[in-house]
Amino acid sequence: MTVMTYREAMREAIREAMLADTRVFLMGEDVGHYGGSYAVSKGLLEEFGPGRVRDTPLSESAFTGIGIGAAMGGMRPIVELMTCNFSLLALDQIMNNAATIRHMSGGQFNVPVVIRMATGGGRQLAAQHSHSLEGWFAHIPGLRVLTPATVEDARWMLKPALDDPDPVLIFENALLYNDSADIAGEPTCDIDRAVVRREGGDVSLITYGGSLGKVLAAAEQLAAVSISAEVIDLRVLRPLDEAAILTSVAKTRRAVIVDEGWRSGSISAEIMARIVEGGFWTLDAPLARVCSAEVPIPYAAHLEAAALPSVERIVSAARAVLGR
Amino acid sequence: MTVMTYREAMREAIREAMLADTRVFLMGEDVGHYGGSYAVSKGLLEEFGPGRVRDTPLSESAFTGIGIGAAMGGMRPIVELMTCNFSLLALDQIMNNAATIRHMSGGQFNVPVVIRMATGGGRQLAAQHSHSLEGWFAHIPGLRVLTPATVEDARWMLKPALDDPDPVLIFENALLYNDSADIAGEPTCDIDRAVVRREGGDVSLITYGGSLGKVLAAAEQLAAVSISAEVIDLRVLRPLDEAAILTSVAKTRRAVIVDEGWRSGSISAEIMARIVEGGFWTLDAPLARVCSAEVPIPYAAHLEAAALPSVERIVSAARAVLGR
Amino acid sequence: MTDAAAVRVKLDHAHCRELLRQMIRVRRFEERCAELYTKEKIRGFLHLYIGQEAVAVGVMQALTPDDAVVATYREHGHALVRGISARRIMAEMYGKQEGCSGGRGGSMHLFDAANRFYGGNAIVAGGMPIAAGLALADAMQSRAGVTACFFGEGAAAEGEFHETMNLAALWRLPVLFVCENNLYAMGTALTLSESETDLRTKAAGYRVPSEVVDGMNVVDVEAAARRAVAAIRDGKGPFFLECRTYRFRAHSMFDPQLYRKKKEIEDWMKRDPIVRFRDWAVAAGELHDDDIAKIEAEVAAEVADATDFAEKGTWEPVDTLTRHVGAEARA
Amino acid sequence: MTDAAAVRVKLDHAHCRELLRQMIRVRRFEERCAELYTKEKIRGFLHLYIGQEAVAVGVMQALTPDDAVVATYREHGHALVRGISARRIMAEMYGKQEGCSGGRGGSMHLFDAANRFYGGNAIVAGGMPIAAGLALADAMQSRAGVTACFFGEGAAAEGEFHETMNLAALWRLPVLFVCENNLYAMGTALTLSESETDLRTKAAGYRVPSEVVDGMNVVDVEAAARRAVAAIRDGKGPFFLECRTYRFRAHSMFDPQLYRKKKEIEDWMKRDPIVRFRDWAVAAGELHDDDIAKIEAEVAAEVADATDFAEKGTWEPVDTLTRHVGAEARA
Ligand SMILES: Cc1ncc(C[n+]2csc(CCOP(=O)(O)OP(=O)(O)O)c2C)c(N)n1
Ligand SMILES: Cc1ncc(C[n+]2csc(CCOP(=O)(O)OP(=O)(O)O)c2C)c(N)n1
Ligand SMILES: [Mg+2]
Ligand SMILES: [Mg+2]
Repeated sequence: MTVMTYREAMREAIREAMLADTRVFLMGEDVGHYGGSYAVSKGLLEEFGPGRVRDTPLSESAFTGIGIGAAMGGMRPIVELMTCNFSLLALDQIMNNAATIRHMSGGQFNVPVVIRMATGGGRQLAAQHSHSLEGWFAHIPGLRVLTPATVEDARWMLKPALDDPDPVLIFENALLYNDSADIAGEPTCDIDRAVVRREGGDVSLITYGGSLGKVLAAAEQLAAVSISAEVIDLRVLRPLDEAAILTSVAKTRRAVIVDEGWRSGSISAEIMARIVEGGFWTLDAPLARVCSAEVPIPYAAHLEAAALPSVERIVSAARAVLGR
Repeated sequence: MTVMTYREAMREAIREAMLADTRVFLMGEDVGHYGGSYAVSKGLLEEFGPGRVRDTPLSESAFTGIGIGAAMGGMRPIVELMTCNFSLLALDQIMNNAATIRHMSGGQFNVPVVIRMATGGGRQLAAQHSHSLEGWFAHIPGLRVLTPATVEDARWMLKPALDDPDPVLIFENALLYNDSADIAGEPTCDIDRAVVRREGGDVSLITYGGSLGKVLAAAEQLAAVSISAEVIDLRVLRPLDEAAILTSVAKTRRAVIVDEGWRSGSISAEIMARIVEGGFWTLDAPLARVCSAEVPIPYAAHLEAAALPSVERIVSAARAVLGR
Repeated sequence: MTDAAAVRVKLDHAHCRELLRQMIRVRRFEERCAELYTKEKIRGFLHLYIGQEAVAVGVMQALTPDDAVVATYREHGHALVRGISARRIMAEMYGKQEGCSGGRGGSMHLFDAANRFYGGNAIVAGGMPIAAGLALADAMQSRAGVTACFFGEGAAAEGEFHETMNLAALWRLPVLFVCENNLYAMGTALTLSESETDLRTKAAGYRVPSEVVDGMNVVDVEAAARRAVAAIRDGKGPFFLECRTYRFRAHSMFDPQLYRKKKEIEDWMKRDPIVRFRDWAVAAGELHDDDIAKIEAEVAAEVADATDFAEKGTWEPVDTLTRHVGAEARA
Repeated sequence: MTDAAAVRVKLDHAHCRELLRQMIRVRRFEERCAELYTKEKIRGFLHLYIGQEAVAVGVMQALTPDDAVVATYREHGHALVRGISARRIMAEMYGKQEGCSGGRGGSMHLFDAANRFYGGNAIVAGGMPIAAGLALADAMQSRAGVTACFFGEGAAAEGEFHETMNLAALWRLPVLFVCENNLYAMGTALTLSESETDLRTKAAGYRVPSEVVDGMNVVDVEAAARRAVAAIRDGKGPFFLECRTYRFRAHSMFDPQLYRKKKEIEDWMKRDPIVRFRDWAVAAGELHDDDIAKIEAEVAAEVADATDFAEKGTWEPVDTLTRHVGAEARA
């Protein structure tokens, strides 16, 4: 049995990668002396030294671009953007360079960079510090977007991400860092595939990342009223595992999609679109989604809670879809 | 009869606003001495002087933020971001300030700024200069997103945008600037509503901006094979005019959505989601969409053409939806 | 308190009392905030200003009500001294409707239209262009205002800092850039974030005049701010004022402070701006022990009242969630 | 050609011939590009380098094949001189498969792995962090390379310029920052975009050593670049080289040039780097008229051959559209 927290799992994954491959290094604001703003990298500076655990100035665009350049130069950088709220400052580098260079160069150069960042709301950090942008980033061709929702995925997702010859973004929901679990399972993670976290026959609940826990709790409550929900954890928001989605919906004929992004233009919309395109005739009811309300996330606890997806809203959306 | 180009229509709209209200000013890269990178602002520096037509350094984040601050300070700035490709550098200001300040301040401050930018591909400008990000920006609560598709809208949309007490983004598809038309109609434009550009009963073709012309051409071809297509020009991508969409689909029972954004996470996905949520039972067939291929836009003419929506692809999507 | 320019600061009894009172207000208010945080009355991020009070208090002396202020997430001090009541600030941190941002902003987003206090910005350097924009609006509307923009030395590494300095200088905007150099950006020491740690060199790269001042000395700060604001009002364009200071507490409530030595903190605490100024004023005969006791009592009452006010405040009904996203009704 | 440091540039016949030949290659190649643009063989944006040839030619002399180059959308000259064949560049502008970016990049995105030519970046200042990253990769892998990063003076206003300069200096990265100051960013004169037009002051703000050189004088540029690269190879960290130059043509093919006077252009054309160097070399006896005729003939043949090659190139099949978005098969 190997019990660890999500935070420790990420740390172990980074350590392991750095021990295995001298091309891997970590770079970002406060990853070193501070110990990581979420304490993920605590101890790594001491273990690997300042050459491989690099504290950066507050310069999101430049250090993300330096990660891209270093990747082109043969390194395997892990860039930590602290939170997705600050990733906006690095978007030009991510969209115009990381995502395009392979194509623009006719396949001559690739950008094997991994960019990690915390995401999500729920901690009363208000409008500038509560974004959930993973679904939004998934719009960009040339990127892979990962959302580890479990301690196991936190532990095993980094290696295949670093092995990917193309840029990979990893969004870690900050509320998960204290989760702990036994990660004694397979030491691998398929970063092409979604995974069924709970089997069921009446409705597919499709989600990822920080919402998985809420969805599993909702599935439990639904079971209490004899509704058998299947829970799909997408794990990869780009490229979407459409086959897994359609397979589940073909079975349950109904789906609710749950994500913490703002509703309009959410990844939930994209999943609905895929289901309509590929599984329309298998549907017995309209699809539904539970997303964040279309507001900048407010500070006050009760307002914030009302803005974010909740177990209650998921349960009632599922019941509405089933008409019971 | 008043015939003018889309470019002239935008220029006239800016002139009119500056003449009517001394709080209005124009600011951006090359809006002054160069005459505007698309010649929209040609002559305005001479007419209004450098105090009100401000050439900025290459500093997208700062001058966008200055526009936001100036708006909070009582001005009515028109910020020109040249093209949406460079707007990524200003995204922090747009999402974290323009879109949130009213909310974060509990309604005390508002940000009446208008941010204009060119958008779209089709001119062989390759991967860093061909983005279509209007649908992507429409994800952000607190913003209004406009996409004038006709010369008339180019002429009349700016005034209500400037009257809006909240931030408005205007995306001008660069291929439209040379279009010309008689704008003798009503000198008003409703920036809450979509508009039916062609009535029809068999299928709704829903689009906006640079794709409208292609969709109208497709509707013409469809008419030739006795398919009556209704063409909806969304005009406003945020907030979406859901009622107009659902009304049309309720009538035609079929829809194809066309937009130039990359398919995954496109505004087309959102429109599909809205139709599924609000009009599922009215549908006789799966919805379809025609978007850009999921590639950084390539330079070579034939590859670029293959990447973007085309009349041909729209026609065949519509025919597929109708099964004929 | 020997700065030659201090002649322009009238250090009479009333003014000394006011400077000390304001610094003590900020200190005691924040000490209460820290307590309330551990009691979970205040949540989210809480960044204490303790140790840096002389900066906000000194600079605000140079401003008039027509001026504007932009600050960061570490802005309780600026908000209090600028004139937002302790009640409304405390209620904001509770997330109550009576808060200065209606409970939507919290500690990092204090706003107040009446005081021209434009936030509370939690993106490092994100408020700087806004400050320049406010200054531009003042200038274009021929208003005399100066916009004071507070930020930490960490912001100097951000591109936005440079873009804004350049534009403000180019357009001669009336902005007072106040850099509170407390030597750390979270856990990153200035030496790890700037290849040139003399920040005035950056101002020089834009022809922005600058001055460095002891940020632990409220009188020096006031004097420097008055000089700077006078130059700005004279039409000389923006000014860069670097205040050398130190935060006595952790970066936020989550920071184990692995990155700095206890000794360093202790050494800086010996320069506590409140203690220093109090002792000086007492020695100079401008203040007496009972003045100080009275200030402490007044402030204690104010903080208690603010806490009480916040406790009794109302929660906004949940059905107002989507208010203040856009205008209620468009013109 | 009197720069004292020019002693380090061996101005023998062979070298003079090479400098002149390279400048003429760039000039004639681009003149053909302009023609082909009007014939619609080349599309998209086309930014000519004509007038600035001495910069690319001078700087490249200081680089070895192990070094790396990052440039902007105005990079035909850099690509040619660095060693990408005229054939592959021309084919790229035609959008053909044989192009150095397979026809996907076009004029603004020339790339070549063999020559460590990392583009062709069309976002102003967007290539700067990439250059620093390449330099970091070299440093971390104990490779001796220097990365030369070319950009226009307009980039100096972008935040990324500053963030990158600071990081490169902080980490002592082997980057040669080559600022091609041609006085205009599109139609915006330097005086309208920088409050301090002496760009070295910005480098000073990061302790980056710098030098200004006459960018119309290929020998001066070469000498300065050699000094700078030597310092960088010595482990002294990045260097900022400002080359004062001028573009003789419009910004791109769409620019009516309303923003500058004919007279100004004419004055600068009197300093044409090719004419000046040619005349000097002839006067100095290093080159003879027939050398020049021979160079012109060689270059004309090369350009004709490149055009022919591009004309005969293949269009990539449309069904390969989605190639090169991600790796064909992941490891
Ligand atoms: C753009 C951005 N990046 C990162 C952060 C996270 N963060 C918050 S405060 C801070 C340190 C800022 O230091 P400084 O500017 O010196 O101000 P101080 O906290 O010392 O007052 C960091 C890194 C942020 N808020 N914004
Ligand atoms: C971030 C960004 N903003 C705007 C543009 C549009 N643009 C292309 S080139 C240019 C001028 C750049 O001037 P400079 O850096 O001096 O280079 P030069 O063209 O003179 O070689 C501008 C504004 C761009 N490509 N990227
Ligand atoms: Mg600091
Ligand atoms: Mg230039």
